[in-house]
Order: sequence, then structure tokens, then C-alpha cells
Amino acid sequence: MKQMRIDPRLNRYGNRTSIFGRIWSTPTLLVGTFMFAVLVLLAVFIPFISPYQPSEQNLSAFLQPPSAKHWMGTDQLGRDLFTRLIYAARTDLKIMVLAEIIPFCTGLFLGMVAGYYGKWLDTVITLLTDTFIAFPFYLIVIIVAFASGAGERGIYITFILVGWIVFARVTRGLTASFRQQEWVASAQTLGLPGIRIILRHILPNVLPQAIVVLMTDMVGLLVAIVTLGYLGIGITPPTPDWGTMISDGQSFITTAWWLSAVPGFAVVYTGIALSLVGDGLADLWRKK
Amino acid sequence: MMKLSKTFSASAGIKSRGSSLWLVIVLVRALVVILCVTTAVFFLIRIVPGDPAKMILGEYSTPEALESMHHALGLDLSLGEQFLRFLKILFTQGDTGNSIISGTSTRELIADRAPVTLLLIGLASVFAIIIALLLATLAATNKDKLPDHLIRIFPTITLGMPVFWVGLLLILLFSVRLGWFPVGGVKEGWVGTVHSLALPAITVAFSQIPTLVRSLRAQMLDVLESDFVVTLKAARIPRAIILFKHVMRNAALPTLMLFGVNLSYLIGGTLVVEQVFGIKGIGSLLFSSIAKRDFPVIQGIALYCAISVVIISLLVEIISWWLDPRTKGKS
Amino acid sequence: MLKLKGSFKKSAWIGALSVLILVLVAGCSGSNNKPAENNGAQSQSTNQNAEAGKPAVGGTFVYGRPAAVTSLDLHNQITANNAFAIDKVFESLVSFNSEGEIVDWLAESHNISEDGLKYTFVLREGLKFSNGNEVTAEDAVFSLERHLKVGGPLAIAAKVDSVKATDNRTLEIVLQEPYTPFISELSNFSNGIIPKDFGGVSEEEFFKNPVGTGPFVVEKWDPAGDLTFVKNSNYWQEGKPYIDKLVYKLIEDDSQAINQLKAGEVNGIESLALQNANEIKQGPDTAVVTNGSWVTEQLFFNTLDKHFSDVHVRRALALAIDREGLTNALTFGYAKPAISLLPTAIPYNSHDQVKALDFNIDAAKEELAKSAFPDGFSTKLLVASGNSTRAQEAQIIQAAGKEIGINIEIESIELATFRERFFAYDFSAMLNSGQADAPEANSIIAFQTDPEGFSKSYWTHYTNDEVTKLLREGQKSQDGPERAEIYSKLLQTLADEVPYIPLFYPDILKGVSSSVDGIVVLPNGSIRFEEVQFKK
Amino acid sequence: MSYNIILEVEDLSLETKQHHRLVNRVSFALGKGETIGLVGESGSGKSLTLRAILGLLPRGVEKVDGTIKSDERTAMVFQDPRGALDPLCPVVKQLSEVVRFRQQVSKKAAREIALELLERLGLPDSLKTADRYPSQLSGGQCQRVVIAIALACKPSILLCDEPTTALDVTVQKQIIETISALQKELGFAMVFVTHNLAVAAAMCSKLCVMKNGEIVEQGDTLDLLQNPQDPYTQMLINSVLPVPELEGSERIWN
Repeated sequence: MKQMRIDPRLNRYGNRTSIFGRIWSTPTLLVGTFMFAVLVLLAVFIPFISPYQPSEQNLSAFLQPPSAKHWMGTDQLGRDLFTRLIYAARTDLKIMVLAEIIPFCTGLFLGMVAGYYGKWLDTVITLLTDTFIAFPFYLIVIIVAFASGAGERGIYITFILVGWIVFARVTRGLTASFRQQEWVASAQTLGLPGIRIILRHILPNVLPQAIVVLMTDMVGLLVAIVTLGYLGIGITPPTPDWGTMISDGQSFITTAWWLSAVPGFAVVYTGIALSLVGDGLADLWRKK
Repeated sequence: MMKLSKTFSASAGIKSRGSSLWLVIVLVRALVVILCVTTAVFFLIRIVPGDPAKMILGEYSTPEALESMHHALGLDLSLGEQFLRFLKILFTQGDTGNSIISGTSTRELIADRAPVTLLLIGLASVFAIIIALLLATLAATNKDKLPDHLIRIFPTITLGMPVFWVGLLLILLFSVRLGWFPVGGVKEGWVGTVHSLALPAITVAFSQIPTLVRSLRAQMLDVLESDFVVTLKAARIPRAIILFKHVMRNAALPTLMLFGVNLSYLIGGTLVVEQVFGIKGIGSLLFSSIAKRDFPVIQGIALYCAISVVIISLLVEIISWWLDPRTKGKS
Repeated sequence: MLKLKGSFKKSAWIGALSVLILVLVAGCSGSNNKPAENNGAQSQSTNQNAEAGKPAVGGTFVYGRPAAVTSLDLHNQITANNAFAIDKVFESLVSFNSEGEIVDWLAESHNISEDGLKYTFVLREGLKFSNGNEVTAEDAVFSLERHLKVGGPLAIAAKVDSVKATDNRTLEIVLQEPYTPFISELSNFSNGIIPKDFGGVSEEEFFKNPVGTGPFVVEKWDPAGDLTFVKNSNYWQEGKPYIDKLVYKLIEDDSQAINQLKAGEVNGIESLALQNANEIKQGPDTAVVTNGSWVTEQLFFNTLDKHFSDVHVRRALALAIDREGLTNALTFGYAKPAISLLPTAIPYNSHDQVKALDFNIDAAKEELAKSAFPDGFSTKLLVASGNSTRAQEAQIIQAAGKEIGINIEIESIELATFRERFFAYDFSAMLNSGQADAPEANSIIAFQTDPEGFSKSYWTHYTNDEVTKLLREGQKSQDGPERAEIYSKLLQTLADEVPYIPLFYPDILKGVSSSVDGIVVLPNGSIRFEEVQFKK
Repeated sequence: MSYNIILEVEDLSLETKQHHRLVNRVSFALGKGETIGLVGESGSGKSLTLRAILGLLPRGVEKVDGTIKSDERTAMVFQDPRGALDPLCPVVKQLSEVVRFRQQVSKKAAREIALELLERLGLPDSLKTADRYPSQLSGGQCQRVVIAIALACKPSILLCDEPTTALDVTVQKQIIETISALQKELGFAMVFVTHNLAVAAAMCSKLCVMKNGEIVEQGDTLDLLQNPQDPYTQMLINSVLPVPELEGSERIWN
């Protein structure tokens, strides 16, 4: 009788599933990372790819359709659209990543602490999250944008103030459920201090779920940055940004519709890449 | 202190729901949230540079005119005095004062603008729920077949679509070129209003559907795998009844909480859609009041948003508790 | 090719497919370049109540405006949102036509004494207010005295000695010293004629539903939304206005306004951005009506700033900016590059005499070499966000500055904060515009050169005794070649010292539906609706 | 033993999508009114075999070959009683719904039959007046409702997937007695899955010992228990603590 393979952790290649093996088997993650990598590579190597500078104007050649010289045509000031599009990727992706790090960490930490210790600390943090949710999001964004002056600084401050909530809520829920499980209780009986338990035991379990949420939240952040650009309180000219490019191009929608459409697709492309990575990670961890 | 704090964190302990103590706690919590929001907004908008008097009198206003306007609006008082005066008006007349720009009372302004926004959110929620339920059921029932992939790809794409960009595309396609919908503003009469809110409601629903579909699909997949569905299937009960009567209800419950959070985000979130579609609702009023530093109106809207968000989260908590016999029975 | 697992291969295909559909949707949504002959899905509903047959009298004209009308108190307002509603309800003794010339309006005739001190006005025969009461000289006296008492943003600058009614239809105003711009001051909307003692009601109540001699009367008014006028049946111009109703509809978002015009939901829109003009002009059911304006777009310098206090730095930047190129790139032919401070629609603009600093990079570098910062410096340019033309101007100026070593950082901030900053003189350079309210050279020049004025030469602190002397002389000298000589000398000094660089004079642009006739655009941006008619 | 066969399973094999073989060439037959037991550790494919017979395999598991010959109606009882009932729907309503569809009767008649069934299964009369949710009933009571639902389908084969494991011991005995009494009364055959040899011995006339998705040994309960051939069966039997009833219990199945 041939020996049956029924251990689910073995994949069809017969070897024990290493982390790489499992990543290889989730294509969504692979394609997502591939798409994101293409964008990042383009953003990094744009000076070598395109001869133009992002804000290099040519007042005699404005609003030209896509041509050999300008692959995506020129905008209303005669600047090469393709170059601006990729330099805008630099700005927007940089802000997206930087503006996520601090809220991610604070949210993660506060969530775990609230979930683990419960009682009054949990109440304070839930109260804080409720207050921030009760705030109309755009009121905070606009006020901070005005107070700190438009541009990147305003966006960083806003997202440090508001961005942590979604992570706190997710991690608080997860930690609260982990806390009931026996192995956390046993760790407590060993007299491990709370903080060590959180870091050694709860963090590794909460982190995967949090990273999946991080991916979707990053897409939300990118869309927020772009919408701020549209409302005219986002990134200030001349730094290229997809949001301002869409709103600038909007007035030429009938004559040069690609001015608004192309940056819009760039946002959608990044959105797809990031949410594919998010889905892929979620599938990966669900399989474990 | 221990006992109070335990019950105080009401949302953690499901057991304590339904008792009158729970109700008191939740109301106190709601009040604290509303107070925090109102006070925070009061001071935040005064710290931000920009002076309403200059926005009324324009760029050619003389210092004397500005001075007299400041005095008339009481803006020359210290922040503390202004706050006390604000609280007095709030508790005596239940209003946050008259609009600096148009002179009408904020309560009237909001009462006149709120119906449009609430109708917009209502319509959008109905669209979102119906479409999300249909898509989720379609995806869950034939997992890993074509519809499931299509429906799983759909949120991935729409997640990255800025709402204003979607709005613009819809206007260009359906209003300007095809003329099926009015381009913007709200027409008189019920039919006119619904007709003009249709497109904006779809745009708002567009931003809600991805998260709802994902959550509903996941819930439905779990429920479809549960034993009681197998029992019903074994009993050869018609598929439709199993799906709509049993599966959907069980899947909807957890998504209700998510829907509650989405809804509270929407109260302030329709601002962009109202700008794009030229709808004179609370969102566009908020945006223009901030631009013109119309302090009383900004505070009034922040208060309105805080109250509605608190009410919604309360309603969602009560509904989900009432709907779920597992909790109702116990206490 | 990466060997994809079965299930995912399908979704990758579907992903690509759906993005493709999106491209198609976006593609066909932006109409192709040639004017959309949009295949019969013509939603333009010809205005529903335009009767056929005899000249289309009646109907409702819906006018989209970016801001609501918040007050009709003519003596305390200046901003366009209120001004262009006030001038529909109240009219002044004299006014100006679309060419910017002073014409008699409520006054049948007016006479200025030789010494320029006594102004006499004779009211038209049988002039009535909208409530049917007779208009007497006493009403005019009351109106002017209230304006003198209140002052307000458009206070009368002339030193008035006395205002009295010599008889039922004649009014005499005596000045303490001659002030030539007085007649044009009387022509702007803030000197409208209101009934004596507000027609017997309280001031506040009067301005809630005002009574005036204008072509329209307020019917319904939401100070945070729309305003509806109805035709003034007692209007002194027989048979006018032709339309029954005029609606001021609040549409805050520009693209929303344009789309509503294209879809025929409004008959005209007040604010049409330069870059959208061609789109409306080419549209099958829309047209652009335009007129020269009294506005000059300028780059202002704070002359107390450590860099811009040096005249050579200012001149260098002026020489480095290609005004011709800027105007063509940004205004699509709806503006004229600026030479002197005054737009061509204002008398005494001396466009042919004044020699401006034309675009010349080498001369600019030489000029900078003569300044205290020969190898350049960095500074900030303050711009109000939300106006895309101005945002692009800033970027062109930034590029120009870089050419000659001046590193300009653009500080784009929201309007309220922007006003806060320059009211406090807290800026090095800013983009803004100067606007006249009457066809009078003094109106812009006084505001931008008078160091004693509350804005200290429009927040630039520019003080030049010679210029101030010429300003005072200009105000006193009678109209004629002598006054022209004063202003051309003044404007040439400004062109040489460039406390502010005039960039271009934007035309006034209004988008209207092509089924409308008789729209009169005034140089101050307002529209006369008396002759408006709907084509059959 | 020429009793007529009502269920024949031949070389049944089940695999997941990733071709992990979960059940490999399982064959056994079941006579009318007979009870066959499937014993073995968890994860040995017992429940999957049951689901295959019921015709409702869980997602991701497919029948790759083998045949299940049976034209009899089947019904199933689950391990977790509360999980087998819709938490949001009151028990009597659920039962009457099944009765209505399976026996094509009117709503009112269905409710009557349902109440009667519940009474026969020893559920409290209070259910007649106030309908209650599964969360308001005890484990044992829920299991009785599940059995009622199974019986409402008038099955000739009852599939039991460890119906007593989740219950505490005292209730276990009652449920087993109820099921055996019903079998005697209604005469349906039964496939009984358990990892508890004592329960299996008490209920089943024939046993199949399963390990890693295969039947290692099959035969009459008594012979199998007294002289097990396969080492795994011996190990299973020795691991059972000597329970007195094993020796002296009177045989239920003869």
C-alpha cells in the first residue's frame, strides 16, 4: 500500500513547506509585490529613464497630445506628463509610507495594551477612538492643513493624529480574544511581566492581521492625499502630486482628458497593487 | 473603582447589556464624546490662522471696519470668555450661535441642509446594502468560480479609486453625455430630489461596497460551512430559503457593526461628493464655513456630526444586541 | 511567463479586462477633441417657458454664482457676491456703460461747475421706486448722507461740504476742494438711491426686502443659498426687463457649474476660469460673452523685505518674466499682457507712452549684478490656493527666478490664511490683483500708491514722494491732457521702480447658453439683465 | 446473512483540491435496520465518509472514485448540537420548516407534527407555548431537536457523527438510549461514527476500524473486540480503560 500523504502542511513538492514555498503558492501576493516593485523601480530610476525634469516648463509646447517626444503628452505648462507622473509617485508613495509608520506602531501598541490590560486603560482608549470617529474626518484634515500650512507637514500631522485608530481597533479585538486562550494564561502564571507577554506572545499573533490591515489602510491614505490635492489643500505646487495633477487637468477634461485620467489610473494601479499584496498576505496567513 | 470601571467599558462585556446600568453608562459615554468633540473643535478652529471679519469685508477692509466687526462678533474677547458665552448659548438656546457670514441661526442652516445629506446617506446605504448582499451571495455561493473572482477583484480595483474621480467620471458619462441624470444640485419635489441624488448616492455607495462585500462574503462562507446549513441542505429545503432566510441573516449580523462604523464615517465623509455634485448639504456647508472661518456654523456641524455618530453607534449596538437571541435571552 | 496557478490565472485576466473597461469608460466620457456633436443624446432642454412667435418676452434666467448673497446693505458691502445683487435692486444717479464711460442713469443730466466744486443733478421725469412711490431729490440726499455717515469699504473719498435738494427733482453737492474722481465714485453700486428713512421701516427690516429703482425686486432670498428676483413692474425703462424672473443659483464647484451650463440646467455662469473658456465657446449650446475688465493681475513685493527693498532685485525679476509667454500659456487669448498698472479699459492708462521692462534675460542678470545680491538669494512667493491659473503663474515665476539665480519657494496657502498673512505685511512677494470699481485712473492708483492709505500702497509699503505728489495732483486736476500727463509720468515711475509687476489684464468671461440674447457685461464683472431675451 | 443491503460503499476515495488523499478505498455494506460503527482516531476520515454518504461533502473535498449505492433517504446528526441549529431561528419553527418541506404539509399541520415529534423525544411541553432559541436550551435538548429534525425527513438510514461526544456523560447515556429506542421503533439503519469504543460496542452490530482514511479491519463487533487481527485495533482496544459494562452488558443489537 503506498504511503499516503495526508499531512496538510506538506505541499505537492513533497518537502516541508518553507515560508518561500507558501509565498510561491499565493500568486496574488506575488503579482501585487511585482506591480508595486515596478512602480518603485520606475520612481527610483526616472532620472535615467526620462530626459526631462518634473517642473521643466516649455510655454510654447503646452497641452500637446502623447507623442514620441512626450510619451504621455504635456500639461498646461508644457511639462512632460510622464516624468511628472513618476516623480509624483515618489512624493505620494514616500508620504504614504512615512505617514503610516507612526500611526501603525502607536495603533498596534495601544491596541495590544488596551486589549491585554482591559479595565480602565481599555475604556480610555475606546473613548479616545470613539471621539476621533465622531470627528468628521475632513474637519480634522482641513483644520490641521490650515494650521500647519498645506503640504506634506500637514498630511503627516493629520495622519499621526487620526491614522492610529484603525490599527488600535483591530489589535484590541485580536488581543482581547488571544487573552482568553490558555497559553496566554499559562504565560501569566509563570510570572512573566505583562509587557514581555505582549511582545513575545501577542505581537507575533497580532502582527500578521495588522499588516493586512496596513495594506488596505495605505490605499486609503493614498486616496486621502490625492483627495486633499483635489480640494486644493494637499501638496503644494510645484511638487508633483497625483491629486493636484487630477484637479489641474480637470478643467481641460474635454480637450485633453488624459491629463486627469492618467494620474487617476496611477492611483488605481497603486491601489490594486497594495490591496493584492494585502489579500495575498491574508491568504498566506489563513493557510498557516 | 474596579467595579465601576468594569461595567464602564460596556462594549467589552456583552453580559452587562440590556440592564439599565448599561444604558446609563452608554449615555454618559456618548455625552463625554460629544463634549470632547465640541470643545476640541471650538479651540482648534480658533487656533488656526484666518479671521472671519476679513473674509466678510474682503481685501479692501479698513482696520476700523475690522475692529468694529470683531467687537460685534465678540471675537475680541479672550478665548475663555468666548467659550463660556458659547456654552451659555448652547445650553440656553440649544444652538451654536448665528452664522457670521449669512446671519441665519446655525440650527436653521443645519436643519435646512441636513435632510439632503441624510437622504443622500440613506440612499447610498440602501444601494450599498443591496448591491453588497447580492455580490456577496453570488461570490459565496459559487466560490472559486468566475463570479467569485470577478467579485473579489472588484474591491481591489475600487479601493484605489478616489471618490471625486469616480464622481467626475459618472457626471461626464451619465449626465453630460447621456443626459440620464441631472448634472448637479437637487431638484424640487420627491421625484426630482431622488432623481438628482441617484448618481451621488451611487458614488458614495461605491466607496462603501468594497468593505461590505468583503466582510459579508467572508461571513457567508463561514455560515455556509456551518453544520446547521448542512442539516437544512440534508433536509432538502429549497436553496433560496436556506440562503435568504438563514444564511443571509446570520451573515448580516457581524457586518452590521462594520456598516455602523462606515455610516458614522459617512456623516462627515459626504463632503467631497457634495462638492463634486454641487449638492448643498452639510458637507459642502462644512467646507465653505471652514473656508470662510464661520466659527458658529463649523461648531454646529461638528456637534451635529458627533451626535449623529454617537446615535448611530448606539443604534447599531442595540439592534445587534436585540437581533441576536444569544445575548437577549441571557440578561 | 510566470506559470500561474489555475484559479489565479483567471482572475488576473479578469483584472486586466476590468481595467480595460474602465479605460473605455473614461475614454468615451471625455468627448473626443472635435466639438461633441453628441449624437442626439442632447439633454439641452430649451428653456421650458420660452414662448414661440413674438420676441421671447418672459421666462426665467438662472444664473450660477460661486458665492451666496449675504447682505444687500449697499453702503457696507464691496465683495462681488453682494455687489452684483445690489446693483439689480438699487441704481445710482450716474452709471457706466460696457465701454466704461460715465453715463447719466437716474439723473437726466448732470453738471460740474468750472472750479470743480459744485455738482448738480436733475432726476428723470416720473421716476418711481419699485413700490410705486415717487423718487424725489430728498431720497437722493438721504442716500448720500447715509453713505457719508456709514463710510464702509467704498467710502466716498471726496471731502463733501454739503448735499441739498434745491427742488423736487434737483440735487446739489458742494465739495470743500476739487476731486475729479468724485463723479466716477458716484457711478459705483454703493451710491445707489434708497427711499428716505428707509421708506418708514427699520434699517434691518428694509435691507431684508429692499425697495429701489433697479430693474428687479427680491422675491425669495436664502442668505446661504439661492436668491430669486422678479421683474420690477415700475422700472423707469419702459417694457424692460424682458425676463420675468432672475434666479441667482449658488454653485460653489467650478466644474459643477460648467457641467450644469452644458446640460442646460442654468442659463449662465458668473465665474468661468480662463482655461475652461474654449470648452464653453466650442460647446454646441453654450457661448462665451466677454468684456475688457478693470482688473490687473500683479506680482506684489513687500518693499520692506530685505531682498525686495532693493529696486535692482525687483527690476531683475521683472526683466526675467516673459509676460507674453505667461499670458499666452495661461489665458488662452482672453487677456492682454500688461504694460502699465492700469488696464486698457480705464481712462488715462497711457499704454502707448509707458515703457515697461520687457523680457530680457541678459538685462535681468545685469540688473541683479547691480543689486546687493549679485549671486542670487532664496525667497518665498505667497499664493492663495484653489486658483489654478494663479498656481501656474507662480510656477512660471519660480522658473523665471531660477534662470537668474533667485530661488523662489512657492507657499500656497488657503485664502483665509493668505489674507491674514498679507494684512499683517508678513510676506516677501505675493500674487494678487488690483481692481477698480469705477472707470477712474485714481481708483487703482490711489489704492496702490498712497502710503497714508490704510493698506500702505496695497501692503507693499511703497513710498515715493514724487509719486504721492503726482497722485494728489491727479485727484485735483480737471479731466484733459494735463491730467493725462500727470498719470503717464506717475505710471512710468511705477514701471521703472516696479513695486509690483503688472502681469496681464484678464478679460471678464461669462458662460451663457447660446439660446440667450442681450447680455450686457460691465467692466466691473457685473451683468445688466434688462435687455436679456430667450431666442425662439 | 442474507438480510437485504440498503447501503453499499465500494472503494470510496476522497481527495482535497491539492490531491491530498483523505479517504482511500473504503468499502462496507449496511443491511436494513442494522447499525455499523466507524471507529478510529480523529482525522481518520470517519466524518468525511459520513458526509460523502449524505452527499454533502465540505468545500474543497471531492470524491475521486468509488461508488455509494443506496436509494434510501438519509439524515444526519452532528457532534455539536448547538452548531447544528440556526442560532437566529427558534427551534420549533426550524423543525416545522423541515417537516413542511419534507412531508409537503400545510404550515399548521407541520407545526403539529413538529410538536408531537419533540414530545416523543422527551422535550419539555413548555416549547408548545413559548418557542425558544437554541441558545436558551441545554446541549442535550438541542441534540434531541437535531434528532427530531433528522427523523422529520423519515430517513431509512440515520448517519450519526459522534452525537454524544460534546455532551456530558449522564446526558450521553440518555441520548444513546433514545436513539436505540427510536431505531427499534422506526427500524432505520444507522452508520455510527465515534472514537469511543464503549459507545460503539453498545450500539453497533458491525464495526469498521479506520486509520489514516483507510479501513484497517472490519467485522462483527464481538469477534473484532475479542480477537482483533490488526495491531492498530489491538492498540485501540487496550487503550480503553476496562469499563465494567464491557463484560456484563447485555447485547443490544441481537
